[in-house]
Amino acid sequence: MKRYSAFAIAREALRHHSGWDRAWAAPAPKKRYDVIIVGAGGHGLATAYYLGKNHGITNVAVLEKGWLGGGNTGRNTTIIRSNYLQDSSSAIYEKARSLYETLSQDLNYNVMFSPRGVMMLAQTEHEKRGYLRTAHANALQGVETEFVGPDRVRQLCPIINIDGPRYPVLGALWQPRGGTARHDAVAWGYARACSAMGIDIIQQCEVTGVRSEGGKVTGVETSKGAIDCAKLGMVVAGHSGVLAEMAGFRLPIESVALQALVSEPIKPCMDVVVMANTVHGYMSQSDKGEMVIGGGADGYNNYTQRGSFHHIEETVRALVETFPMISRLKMLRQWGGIVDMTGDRSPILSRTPLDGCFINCGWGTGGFKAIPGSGWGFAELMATGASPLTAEFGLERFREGRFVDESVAAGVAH
Amino acid sequence: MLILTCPCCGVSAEETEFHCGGEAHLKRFGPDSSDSDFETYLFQRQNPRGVHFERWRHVNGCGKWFHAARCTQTLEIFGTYPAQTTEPPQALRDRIAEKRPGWTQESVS
Amino acid sequence: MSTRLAKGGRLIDRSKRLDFTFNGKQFSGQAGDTLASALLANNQTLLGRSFKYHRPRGLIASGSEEPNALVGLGAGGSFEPNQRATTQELFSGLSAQSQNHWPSLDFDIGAVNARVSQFFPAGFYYKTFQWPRAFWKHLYEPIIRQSAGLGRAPTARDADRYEHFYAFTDVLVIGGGIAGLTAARAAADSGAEVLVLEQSADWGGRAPVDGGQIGDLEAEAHCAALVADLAARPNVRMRNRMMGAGVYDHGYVLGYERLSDHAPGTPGPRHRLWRIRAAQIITATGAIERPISFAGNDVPGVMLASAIRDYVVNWAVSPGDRTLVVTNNDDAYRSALTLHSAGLAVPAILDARPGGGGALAAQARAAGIRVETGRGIARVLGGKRVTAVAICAQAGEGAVLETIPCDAVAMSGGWSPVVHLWSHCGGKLTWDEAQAMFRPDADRAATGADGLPFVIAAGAADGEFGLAALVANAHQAGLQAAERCGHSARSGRAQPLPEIVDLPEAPIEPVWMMPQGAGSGLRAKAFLDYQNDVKVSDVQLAAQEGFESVEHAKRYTTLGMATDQGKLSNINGLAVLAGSLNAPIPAVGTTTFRPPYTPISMGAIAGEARGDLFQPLRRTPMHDWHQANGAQWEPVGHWRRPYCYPQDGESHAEAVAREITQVRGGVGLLDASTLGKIVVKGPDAGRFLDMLYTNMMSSLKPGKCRYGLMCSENGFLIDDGVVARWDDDTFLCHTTTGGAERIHAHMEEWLQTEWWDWQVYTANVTEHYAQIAVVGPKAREVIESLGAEGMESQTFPFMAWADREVAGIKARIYRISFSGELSYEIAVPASQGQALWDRLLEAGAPLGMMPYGTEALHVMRAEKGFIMIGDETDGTVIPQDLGLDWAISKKKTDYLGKRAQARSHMTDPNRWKLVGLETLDGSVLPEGAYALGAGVNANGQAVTIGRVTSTYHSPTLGRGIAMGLVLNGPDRQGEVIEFGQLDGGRVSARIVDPVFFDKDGEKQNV
Amino acid sequence: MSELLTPLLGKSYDGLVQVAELPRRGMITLRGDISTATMRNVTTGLTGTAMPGRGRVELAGDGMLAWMSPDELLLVLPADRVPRALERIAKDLASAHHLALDVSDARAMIRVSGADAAVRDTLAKLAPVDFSAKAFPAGSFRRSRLAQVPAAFWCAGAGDFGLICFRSVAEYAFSALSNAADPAGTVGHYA
Repeated sequence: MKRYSAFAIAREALRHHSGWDRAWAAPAPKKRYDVIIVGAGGHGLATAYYLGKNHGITNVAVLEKGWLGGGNTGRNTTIIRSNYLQDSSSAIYEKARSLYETLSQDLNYNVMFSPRGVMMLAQTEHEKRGYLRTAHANALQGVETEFVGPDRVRQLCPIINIDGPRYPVLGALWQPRGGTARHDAVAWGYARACSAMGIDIIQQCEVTGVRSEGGKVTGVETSKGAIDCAKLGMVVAGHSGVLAEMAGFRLPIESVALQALVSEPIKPCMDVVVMANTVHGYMSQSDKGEMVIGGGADGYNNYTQRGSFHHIEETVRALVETFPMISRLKMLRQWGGIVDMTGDRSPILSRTPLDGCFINCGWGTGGFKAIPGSGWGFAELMATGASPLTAEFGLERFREGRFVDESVAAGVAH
Repeated sequence: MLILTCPCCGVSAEETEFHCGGEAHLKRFGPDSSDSDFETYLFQRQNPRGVHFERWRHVNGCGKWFHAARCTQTLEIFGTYPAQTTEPPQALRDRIAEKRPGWTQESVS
Repeated sequence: MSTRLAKGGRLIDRSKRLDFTFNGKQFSGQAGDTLASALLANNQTLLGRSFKYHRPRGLIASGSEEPNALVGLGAGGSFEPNQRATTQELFSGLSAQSQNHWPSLDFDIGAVNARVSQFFPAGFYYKTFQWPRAFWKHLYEPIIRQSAGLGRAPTARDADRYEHFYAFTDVLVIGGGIAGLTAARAAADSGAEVLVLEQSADWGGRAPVDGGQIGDLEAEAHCAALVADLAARPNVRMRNRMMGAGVYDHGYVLGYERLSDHAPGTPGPRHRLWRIRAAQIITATGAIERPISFAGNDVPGVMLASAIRDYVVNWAVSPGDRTLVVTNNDDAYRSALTLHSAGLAVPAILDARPGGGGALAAQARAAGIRVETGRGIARVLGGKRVTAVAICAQAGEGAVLETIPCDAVAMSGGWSPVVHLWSHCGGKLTWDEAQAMFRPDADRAATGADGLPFVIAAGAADGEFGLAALVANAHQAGLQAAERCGHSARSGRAQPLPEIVDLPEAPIEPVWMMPQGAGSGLRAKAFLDYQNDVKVSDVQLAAQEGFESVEHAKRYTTLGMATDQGKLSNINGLAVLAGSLNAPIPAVGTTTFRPPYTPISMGAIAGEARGDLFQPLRRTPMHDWHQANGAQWEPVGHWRRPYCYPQDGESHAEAVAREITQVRGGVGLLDASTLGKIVVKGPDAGRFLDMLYTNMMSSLKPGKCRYGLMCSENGFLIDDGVVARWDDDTFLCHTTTGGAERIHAHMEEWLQTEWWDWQVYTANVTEHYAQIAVVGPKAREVIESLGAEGMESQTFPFMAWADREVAGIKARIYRISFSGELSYEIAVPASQGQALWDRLLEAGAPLGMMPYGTEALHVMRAEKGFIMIGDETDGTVIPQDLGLDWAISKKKTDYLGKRAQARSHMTDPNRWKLVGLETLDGSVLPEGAYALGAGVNANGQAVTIGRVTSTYHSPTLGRGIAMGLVLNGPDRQGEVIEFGQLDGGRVSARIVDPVFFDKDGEKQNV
Repeated sequence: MSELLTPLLGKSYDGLVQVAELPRRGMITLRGDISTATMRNVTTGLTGTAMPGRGRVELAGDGMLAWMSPDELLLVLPADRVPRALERIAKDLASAHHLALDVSDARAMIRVSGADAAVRDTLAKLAPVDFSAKAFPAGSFRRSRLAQVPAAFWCAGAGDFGLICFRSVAEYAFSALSNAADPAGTVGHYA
C-alpha cells in the first residue's frame, strides 16, 4: 500500500492521479476467522485495528451490511472531548482523545483532528457547581480542563451572547485539547489501516443469524453465507437490539432518532466548540464553514433516521439566543441517526450471556468521540478477557444497580 | 412529527402535546422479586424494529396516559387504547396481524 | 454581452426603475426583476468565485437550483450571506456583495488554486497535512478554513422578527406551476380543502415560458385563468413566496413564507414558518434541467438552456449576443427558437444525438438555425466570459472540428424531476431508462399514520413532460388526493380537461460525458458540482480508490454537499460513478434527500421565540416587587427567584451575610411561592402516599405536617418536601421548586398506569397560592401584630398547620422550617400575595425585617445539615447515603425504590455517605472538590474517597462549612482528609457532624 | 380586604385583534365521575349552564362549565360564590369520591376578540390546533399549548375566543399573543 504524503500527491498529479490504489481491499469472506466484528463503523473498525496492532490478531473479518462508516460514524457532529465526570467515563474518553491526537500519523490518513477546544457554558448556579465538580474530577483523572470565567468565554468565542439576558453566562468548563475531527476520515483511515494489516472488510454483508454450540459462539450466518469464528464482537449502533436477539439475549437499550443540522458555510467566526446545556444546544464550525449543530433525540423508539421537527426548532431557538448572529444564517440540511440509549445513558462494552460473544453498544449521543478508546479497550477485552477501560461498562451493572451516570454533572452526553 | 389520537379525550394532535413513556405492559416487580426479574422490569426492553406497544401521556391536553401500538420502522400507528389494561385489545392485535402478516405479539413478560 | 432587450419581459414593469448596487457599483433594474436578471441585464456576468479553486463563476440557472450566484445582501442587522441572486427579487436600494474572493471579484488571489488544481484532487487533504503534527491545527487548518466558507459571517443582531403558523388542510399542493394549479383545481372540484404553495412571486411555473396551446388558450393565459378560478373558491387557499421546505412524518410539511425579503423594511415578520398538517400532499415541484459535463462548462456564459429561455421571456434579458446551444434532447430547441425570435444570434445547435431532434428541430432548421447532430463541445474557450466553443464529435475523444465564436452557451442534458419533497419522508424512486431520470415510484410513496400513502407527485415532478400528459397526470393527482381524503370526484363537479396537442419529440439520449471519450485533461475541467468544484475526474478517482457506494463517493468528493445540495450535480455525478463502476445507474442508487429543499433561515425556525419570548419566564405573585427592590435573580427552571437583595454598594456575599444575620437574629421573609403544592385526595390517598414516599404518610394526623422523601423506582432520591394532612382523606404535598410538575406527573403516572383501581385524585395547585415564609426568632411577633391569633406553640406547635387570618387575609399557615428557625409559611390565594407581602413588611419594619433570597436559604439549611435536592443529590444518591434512614419506614412492605435499594451495589457498605466537613483553617472548601485516597486506579486516575456536595461561608459561625459524601464517613468523625484544589494544591478538612448549628433543634421549637 | 390582583392587572392590547385579560372570576376544579346525574346537577346548577360534552364548553352569563378530561370539569362562576359552591359540592357529592378545589388564582383568563378570521389567524400562530370554523365552532374547548406553555382554548362565538393558562406564565402568554396580533402580521388564512 502506498504511503499518503504531499510528495505522493505531487507525483500522482503529474499522471492525472491514475496511480492511486484502492483505499481498502474488497475481499470475499473466508470460511473462518479468529474474530468476526459485526459492524464496520468507527467502533468496529477501530476494534479490528487494535486487535491487529496491539494483540497481533489479524485473522479478523469486519462485516458490514451497508457501506463502511455509513451509520452514526458519518452522521454525528464530530465533537471530541473527555471532560466527563465519572472516572470510568473519563478514562475511556480521554484514552480516545489522546489517541486522536496522533491518529492521523498512526493511520497515515489525515483525520483532521482539530484540538480547537471545547467549552461547556454554565448558565445557572446549579450548572456552574456541576462544572466545578467536573473540573475537580478531571484534575484527578489526568484530563486537562479548566473552569473559566465569563471574560475568558467572551475572548474564546466572541459571538456568544454573554450577558443573557435570560441565562447570563457564569463561566464555562473549558477543555483546550478537545475539538473535532473529520468523521468520515476516521472510518476510512481505520479501514485502510485494517486492510493493510490483512484484515478483511466485507461490505454489503448482512448478518442474519448467530451460530452457537453449547452456549458458545461458533459463527454467523450472513447474506454471503455462513462464516465461522472463535470470537464474535457486535458493534452495530442503532441495531444492537436486533443483533442481540439473534444471539438470544436482550439489552437494556432503546433506539431513538437523534438529529443534527448544518447551516450554509460562512467564513470562520467561531474557533471553538460550544455546548450550552441549559438551553439544550451545541455548535461548532466545520472546516468548510458550516455551523454544525446538534439537536435533540426523540422521546420514542424509532428506526427511521428521521426525527420530529420540533427538536430542530428547540435547538435552533436555543442557539439563536446563545449566538444571535446565526439568526440570519440558513439551515442547509438536517438529518437523523439512530442511537442506542441505555438505562444509564452510558455505553456497554461487555461479555454477553453467550460465551465468546462480546458487545459494544449504547453510546447514545456521544459515540464518535470515543472511537479510538472504545476500539482499544474492546479489542483488549476480546483478546484478553478484561480491560481496565471497559471494566465498569459491563452488562451486569444494571442488575447490581451500579450505574455510570453522567447526567449528574448537568451535562448531557454528546 | 407524529399525530396521535388520545383515546381519553378524543383529540388528534401533534406529538408536541404528548410525552412518550416507553414500552407498555411492563409488569412491576416489587420487594420480593428476584434480581433478574427486577432488572428485566426496569431495563430490558423489546425495542423491536416493527410493532411496538408503548405508553403516552397527553401532557399538553387532558393529562391522561394511554397506550399506542406503533411501528418503529414506518411510524404507522395501528391504534390507541386506554392505559388501564395489562394487554392490548384483541381487536387491535387482529388488526395488526392483518396488516403485518406473520406478526405475533411477543410474550409480555 | 448580456443586455436588456427592447421588448418583452412578461414579469417586469418597465415603468418602475429600481436602483441597486453590486460590489458598491450602481446599477438599475426594473420592478419584477430578480437580482440575477437585473445583473445580467447590466452585463454583470461574473458573480462569484468557486469554493475550492476560486474559479470565476456566473449564473447557470434561473431558480433555486442556482449553485454560483450567491451574494451577501444588506448590511448590519439586515446582512445575510449566501443569498441566491436567482430567487432574490429586486428592490430599490438593494445592496449586494459577491463572495469568496480576495481582494476583489475580478482579481482573486485564491484563483491561483485553479492553476494548480491537479494538486488538489478529491480527498487530497486526507492524504497530506499529517506532518508535522502541530501544523494541522495551527497552519493548514486555518488556511483551509479561511479559504472555504463562502459568505461573511453576520456580526449584528438580527433586526427582523419571525413567526410561525399552524395550518391544516385536506390537500396541500406544493408548486404553483401548471401541474400544481391543475391538481389543485381537480382536488377542489371534488370538494377537498386545498392549500397551494408557490415558492416564487408568480404563478404558472415554466408553462408560460415554454408555451403551448391548452384548449382555446395559450399556456400563460390558461394558467392565469386557473389562478383566477382557484382564487375565487372558498375551499382553496393560495400562497406565493412560500416554499414547501420539507415533508415530515404523518403529513407534516414546513412552508417557508418570505414576507418581506422582496421589500425589506416592511413592518411585520420577515419570514413565517408554516407547519402544515395535510391529509394528502401533492408535490408539483417541476423538474430541473441538467448541465452537460464538458470541459469549461463552468465558464461564465455557460448556462442551462431553460434558464436562458427564462431570462429572455420573463425578464427580457439576453444572456449573450451569440448563444450556442448544446443538447441531448428536444427541449433545448425551444431556447434556440426563443433566442432567434428575440433577434439574437444562435450560431449553432449541437445535438449530441446522431439522429437529432423531432418537430422542434425541424422548426429550428426552418428558422435558418444551423443544427449539427452527433456533435458536442470539446471545450469552452474564455476565462471570465465565454469567447468561443470548440466543437467535436460526441462519439470521439474531443478532436476539435471547428471553433465557433460565441459569448454564451445554452446547455441541456435532459431533465430531472424534483423528487426531494416526494423523498423526504421515505418515498422511493424508480429509474426511467427511456427518459434517463429517476422519477417517483407511485407504488412506494411515503406512508402516514394510517400506514397509507400520503404523497402524490404530479406533472413534471412525476416525470411527465409533454404538456398533455403533464396536465392529465396532474389532474389525476388532484382527483386521487381528494378521494384519499374522502372527497369523491363524483360528488364534486369535476371539469373535463381541455384538449392539448403536443409536438412529437425525439427521445433523449443520455450524455454523461462530452465527448464520450474525453481524456483525463478534459475530464479534469468538466464540472459536476460547480459550487464545490467537483469534476468528472474527481468522481472517477473516488471510484478508483474504492469509494464505490454513492454515499462514499459523495462524501469523498463533496459532490452535492454545497448550498444547492446537488440539485444540478447529483444525477450527473451518479451517472459518472456508475460508469466508472461499470454498473447500471439504479444499482448505484441515490443519496438520501434531506430537508429543507432550499436553505431556510434560522430566524424563521426559531420563530417568535427571541428576547422576552425566548422561553416562558415564570413569575410569582411578588415578582414585580422583587424586581423593583433590586433582587439579584437566579434562574431556577423557568422561574426566577431572588438570589439576594443587595443594598447600596453591597457585594452579593455581603448581602447574603446580612440577610442570614437578620433572619437568625430577628426576622426575614422569603417568597416560597415556587415550591410545588399538590393536593392528593381520596379513600386511598394515604396508601398511595405510602407507596410514593419512603416514610409512612398514612399515619400522619390531620392538622400535622411531616417531612418526606421520594425515590424513583430505580431507588434514587428524586424529591423531598413537607406533607400536610388537611383532613382524613386529603393531603397537601409540598415539592421542590423544580419538582411541582415533575412530581405531579409522577403521581398521575402511577395512579393511571399501575394503581388505576385506587381511589385517589390529585391536583397541582402550586399557582393558586402565594406562599411567604416568615422566619426568625421574631417571626411570631410579626404575624401576631397582623392580627393572627393562637400562634403560640401550645396551640400551634412545630410541624402543624392551621388556618388563620393575617392582616385580614384568610391564610393557611404551615409551621415548618428549612432554616432551623421559628418559621411560618403562610399560604394565601395568589391574588392576595402582594398585599400580604406588603403588610408583613410594614409590620416587620420596626424589627428590621427584610426579605432574603435563595442563597441565604441555602446557607441556613446547610448550617442545619439539611440536604438539598440537587446539591446533596444528583440522581445517583439514595436516602441511605444521606443518613436519612430515619425517614425510611421499616414497617412498609413496599414503596417506590425499595426493591431497587436492595440491589448489591445499593447495599454496599463502601458507598460514600453524608458527613459535615470543616477546613482546619476555617476557609471555605472549594465547590465540587474531591477527597483523595491513596494511589491511582487501573486507568492511572487518582483514587478518590469522597466529594463536597455543598460548601458555604457561614456568617452565623464565622467560618466555612461544608457537607460531603465520604467513604465510611459517618464512622470517621474527627478524622482529617485531604481535598484536591483546581490549582493542584490540597486542602485539609475534618469530618464532623453535618449539623453545624443548633444541634438540638431548639430554635425551631420555641 | 385588599384588592384582589389578577395576574395581568387587567391588561389589554389592540392590534389585529384585541387581547385582554378577563376580569377575575371564580374557578373550581372538580374531579370525579362526571357522568352521574348528581354531578351534572350540582355543576350545572352552580354555573347556570348546560352540561358540556367531551371537548366542549358551555357558557351562560357569568357561568362557564368546561370539559377538561374524562374525570375533570372546570367550573367558572362569580368569585364571591366560590366558598358556597365548594360547600354545595361537598354536600351533594359527599358519598362520591371526588376532589373539588378553589383554583381561582391558579390561572389567567384571556379573551381574544375581533374579526372572527383574524382571531383564528392570531391563535393559529401559537397553537398547533385547527382553528378553522369547521373544526373549531362555537362551544369547542381544547387543551393544547400556546407556544411553549400549556393552555386551553374555547370559542364563545364568532370572533370571541377565550383561553386560560397558568398564572406564572400569564405575562408570557399575553406577550406572545400581542406579538402575534401585531397589526403588521396579517395572515389571511382563515379569511
